[in-house]
Amino acid sequence: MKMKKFINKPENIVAELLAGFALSHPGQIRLVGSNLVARAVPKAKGKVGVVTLGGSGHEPGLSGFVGEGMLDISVAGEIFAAPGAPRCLEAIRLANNGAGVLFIVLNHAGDVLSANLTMEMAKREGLNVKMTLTHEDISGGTDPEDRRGLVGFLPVYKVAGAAAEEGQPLDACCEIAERMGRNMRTLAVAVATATHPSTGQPIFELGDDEMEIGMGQHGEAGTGRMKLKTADETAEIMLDMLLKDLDVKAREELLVIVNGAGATTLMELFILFRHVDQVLKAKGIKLARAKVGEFITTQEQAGFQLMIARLDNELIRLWDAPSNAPYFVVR
Amino acid sequence: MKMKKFINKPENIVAELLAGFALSHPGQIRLVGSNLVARAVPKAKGKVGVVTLGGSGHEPGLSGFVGEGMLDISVAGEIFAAPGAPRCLEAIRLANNGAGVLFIVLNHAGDVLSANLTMEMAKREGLNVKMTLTHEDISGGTDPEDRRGLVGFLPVYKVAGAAAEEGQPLDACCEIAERMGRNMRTLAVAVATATHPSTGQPIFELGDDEMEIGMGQHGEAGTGRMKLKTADETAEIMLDMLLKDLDVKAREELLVIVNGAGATTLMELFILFRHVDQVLKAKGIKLARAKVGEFITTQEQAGFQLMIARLDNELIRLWDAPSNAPYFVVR
Amino acid sequence: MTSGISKADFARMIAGAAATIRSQHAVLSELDCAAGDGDHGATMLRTVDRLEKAFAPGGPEDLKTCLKDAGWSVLGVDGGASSSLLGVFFGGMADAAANDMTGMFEAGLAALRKQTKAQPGDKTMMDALVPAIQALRAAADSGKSVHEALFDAAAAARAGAEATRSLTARYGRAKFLGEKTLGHADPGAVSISLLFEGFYKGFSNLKGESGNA
Amino acid sequence: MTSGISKADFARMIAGAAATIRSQHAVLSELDCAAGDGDHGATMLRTVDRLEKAFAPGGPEDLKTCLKDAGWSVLGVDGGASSSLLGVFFGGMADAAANDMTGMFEAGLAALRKQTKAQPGDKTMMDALVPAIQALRAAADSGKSVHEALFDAAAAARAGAEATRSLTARYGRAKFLGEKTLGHADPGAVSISLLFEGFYKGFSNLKGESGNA
Ligand SMILES: Nc1ncnc2c1ncn2[C@@H]1O[C@H](COP(=O)(O)OP(=O)(O)O)[C@@H](O)[C@H]1O
Ligand SMILES: Nc1ncnc2c1ncn2[C@@H]1O[C@H](COP(=O)(O)OP(=O)(O)O)[C@@H](O)[C@H]1O
Ligand SMILES: [Mg+2]
Ligand SMILES: [Mg+2]
Ligand SMILES: [Mg+2]
Ligand SMILES: [Mg+2]
Repeated sequence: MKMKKFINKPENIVAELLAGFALSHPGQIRLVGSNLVARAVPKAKGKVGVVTLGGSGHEPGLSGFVGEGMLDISVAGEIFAAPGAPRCLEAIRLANNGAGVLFIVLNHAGDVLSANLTMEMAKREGLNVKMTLTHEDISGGTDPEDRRGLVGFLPVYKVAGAAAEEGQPLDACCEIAERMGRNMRTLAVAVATATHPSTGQPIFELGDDEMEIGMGQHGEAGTGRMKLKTADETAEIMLDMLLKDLDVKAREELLVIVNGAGATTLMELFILFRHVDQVLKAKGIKLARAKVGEFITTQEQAGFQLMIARLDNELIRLWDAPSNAPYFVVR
Repeated sequence: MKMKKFINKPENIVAELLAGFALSHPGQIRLVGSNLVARAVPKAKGKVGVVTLGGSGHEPGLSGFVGEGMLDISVAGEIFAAPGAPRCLEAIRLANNGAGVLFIVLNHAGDVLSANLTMEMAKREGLNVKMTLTHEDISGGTDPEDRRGLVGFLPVYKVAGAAAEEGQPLDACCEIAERMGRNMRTLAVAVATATHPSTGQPIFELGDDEMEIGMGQHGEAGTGRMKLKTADETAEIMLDMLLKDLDVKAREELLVIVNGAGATTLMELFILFRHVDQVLKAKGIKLARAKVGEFITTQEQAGFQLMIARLDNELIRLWDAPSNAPYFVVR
Repeated sequence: MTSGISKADFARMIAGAAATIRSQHAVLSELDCAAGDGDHGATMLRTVDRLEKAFAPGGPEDLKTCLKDAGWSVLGVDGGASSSLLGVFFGGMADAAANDMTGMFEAGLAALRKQTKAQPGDKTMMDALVPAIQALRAAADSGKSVHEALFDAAAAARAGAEATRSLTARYGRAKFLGEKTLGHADPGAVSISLLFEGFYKGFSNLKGESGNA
Repeated sequence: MTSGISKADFARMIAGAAATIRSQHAVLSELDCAAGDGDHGATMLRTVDRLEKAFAPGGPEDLKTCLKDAGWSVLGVDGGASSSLLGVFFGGMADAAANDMTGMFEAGLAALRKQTKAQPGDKTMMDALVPAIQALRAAADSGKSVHEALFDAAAAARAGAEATRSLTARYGRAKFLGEKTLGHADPGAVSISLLFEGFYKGFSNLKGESGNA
């Protein structure tokens, strides 16, 4: 299939998309320094700054979640590629309001390399920064190092961002982010590939009647290639794996996120969510909160990510706190 | 290409998606009567009710915009098919809080037939209902009857819904909806077809290097089939047609909406918006407000709708008013 | 002779119509793929289900009441243009005297015309429906039996539907496809011809069994 | 003899490396499609652009300063894993004495090792880089000229990159493709072999011109 995307020169994609994003949300975000996505109105002095980094091509992730109540600055790299340490360091300097900075990193090889370098440089400058890694993709195996960071970044941004907004100190914000991270699990499934917007090439191959459970954010292979299943069968297979891995007990309270990969419709996500809810009810597990939509995409890939997270009262309060991020407004 | 969608029995798609939608937004919406999407907390007595109807398969349109500040009830039909008059009448009865009901109808053959029948029945019952038709798709020609209702429903829901929330009477709400409607224009472009979720068939055919300007919400043909163009070229062609049709003068204030059809990425929509902004600046036209995202989709169709609307101060105030609809939260 | 029919007669006609639609629904969807959104077959299946229910034993004895209910029930199919139009049509049939089948069909058409400006030639269900009902009137005026009248109507409907191949759509969703609709029959018109074919077969089969035409 | 090199020498090596990368970037992207996300060629193009800029005339005279700047600039390529790693590598070269080329490359490798646990055999750029630098050390110890040393290094790097075909990835994005990476050379390792081929060509060409090896 020939790629059909509305772009101009491939090498300008990221600069142009960031410009358009900023122009379409003047009240909420703006570009500062070296194309860093920052809040239109910087956070009050004395509050912890929250910074993240990640490749582009996953819109609205990650920069769509910069805003009051969530991130202070997002450092966007090239398509599917982590930004380098220099711009991350610049972001951390800018986000520091005197209370230190929480640096939230999704576990992907390139991002972690940049983040580690950034941390070394920041420490050398005497900046007060703490880094927290999200790795909740259970398809990677049991070693946390092998678990990628998928849509779980969203609750981590949300609760850590809300804690920072409340004025909680860096240690507390970091503890909250890590607690959220420890208590969440994600599994992705793909049924159709995306094309890489710069190269025009499909990023993976799948048979006409196949789906793959465990597919990563950039088409990195998963473990479970199988025949296409119905919505209910798919939801059930994935939910069971997630509940088992997180060891969820009856009466515990869960946040559930169903994240569309790009071409999979909200119609399908609702149908899937409906069955997730049925299965949880059957097991006596409480659905405390839910979110269904596109939070991190992989171009026009078809598939979705299912995330579950165990919530305690503080995490629920922080999840419910107001937010003014362009793609995550909470009143 | 074989259809790959996460569904169960095709005949259950609509019931299941509505169930999932309601379950995932318990605080905001609920299903009442014959699967009508209504607010979780009904509007206060004495305020005008706002109701709409439309086929399913376009999520989050139309039911995603039920909520405080926007719609009271949305009547969802089968996939791409208008709901019949009986459920529309039921919705109008339920939405009537003693101040009458504004019935917002998108100009599509099936929807208008149902709406006209509904109005006759409502009148016979002595219900106080006013119907307003949105038809802003300039590809249909100059006769308003031939202009379909595309994403322009969004500002109409928003300003009429806000007026109703303010407690403005039915006549005023209707006048505001019609003023918004008169001052907006939309043009759609498609580059790749969607498959019909019930039949699994592609809804139209397009060459590998073709795009079609004027494509309707369900693949109804447009007028301008041409070779695929860059983002900037496409935005410029469409914007020029829209500005001409609405006869926009320098220094006037516009609302611009870029609506993704399904498979077209937010990345592309931002790139397109960026050039729309550049062209407007060059012409000395003011960008008053903007919205970029997926508000009404056609399954995994690739393409987008570009909408412009002339705003006056009252319309800007109402556009900015708070909303708690699941897919249109405004603080 | 003016031809009155009973609820039982009409129930048989509906059963016949349901049978023809069920045997052809795939064709209807294919036609709607070419000139619409592909759902017409599914919509017609739900439509005939509801028509049958409205005439199922145990329902009201009175034909007019059954037709009113049937019309309302078909409106509730939520299947877009065709189910609204057919709901209006069957519901409208109740506006005429029950002892005059032709009058009832004419009343249905009159009700339909209040909802659409489409005329024969516009490539809609009207291209089959109008000639079918004209055939009923002609048959009645020339004193033909219901059996013969329904035979003529089915033939006229089929001819009308066939003729839509050479037309371009001016109403409904298909309007926007313009020239592209040339060469394909209009799905709604084909549905009407299937309904009338079913009316004829349904009515006559049993009459046949009972020996007299 | 230990072989010192001047900024001018290194600038020629960089120019040579830029030339080989530019002629092969499509291959690099293809390899990255098979075992990653297809962007490695583009990333390497931006990387060599920045390396050349850092050594362009008018810049600092001191080789160490140029290397520090080059490393920082390559980190800023924002091209994912490889640009971070190569930025660390070139920046790290500045940690050794400028009059010892081998020592400088060893210092770059040492800096790189602080950022990745990958060893030869893990199917990464290390499979080309480690043998290349071992070859430099061996050449230096056996008193070979810079020209000869770079020739040996380029040969060792190519052999190391070639050998990655039969390995399965254990680091980076490709890790998740596991067995699927068998049969394809690792894009990063191939980049390293292209860089060293370019270092050799760039250094030697001019030496050649100036007549002595
Ligand atoms: N305005 C109209 N007048 C008469 N018939 C119409 C009109 N609009 C549509 N139709 C009929 O409806 C048919 C399409 O029905 P269907 O596909 O079920 O509804 P939809 O077009 O809403 O999907 C057309 O083939 C045509 O015969
Ligand atoms: N942890 C690592 N250690 C050493 N080399 C690595 C590591 N991760 C990735 N690489 C190298 O980087 C190459 C991929 O580079 P590139 O495609 O530019 O970055 P990305 O994988 O982020 O898209 C791999 O072929 C491999 O040689
Ligand atoms: Mg990359
Ligand atoms: Mg339809
Ligand atoms: Mg149809
Ligand atoms: Mg890569």
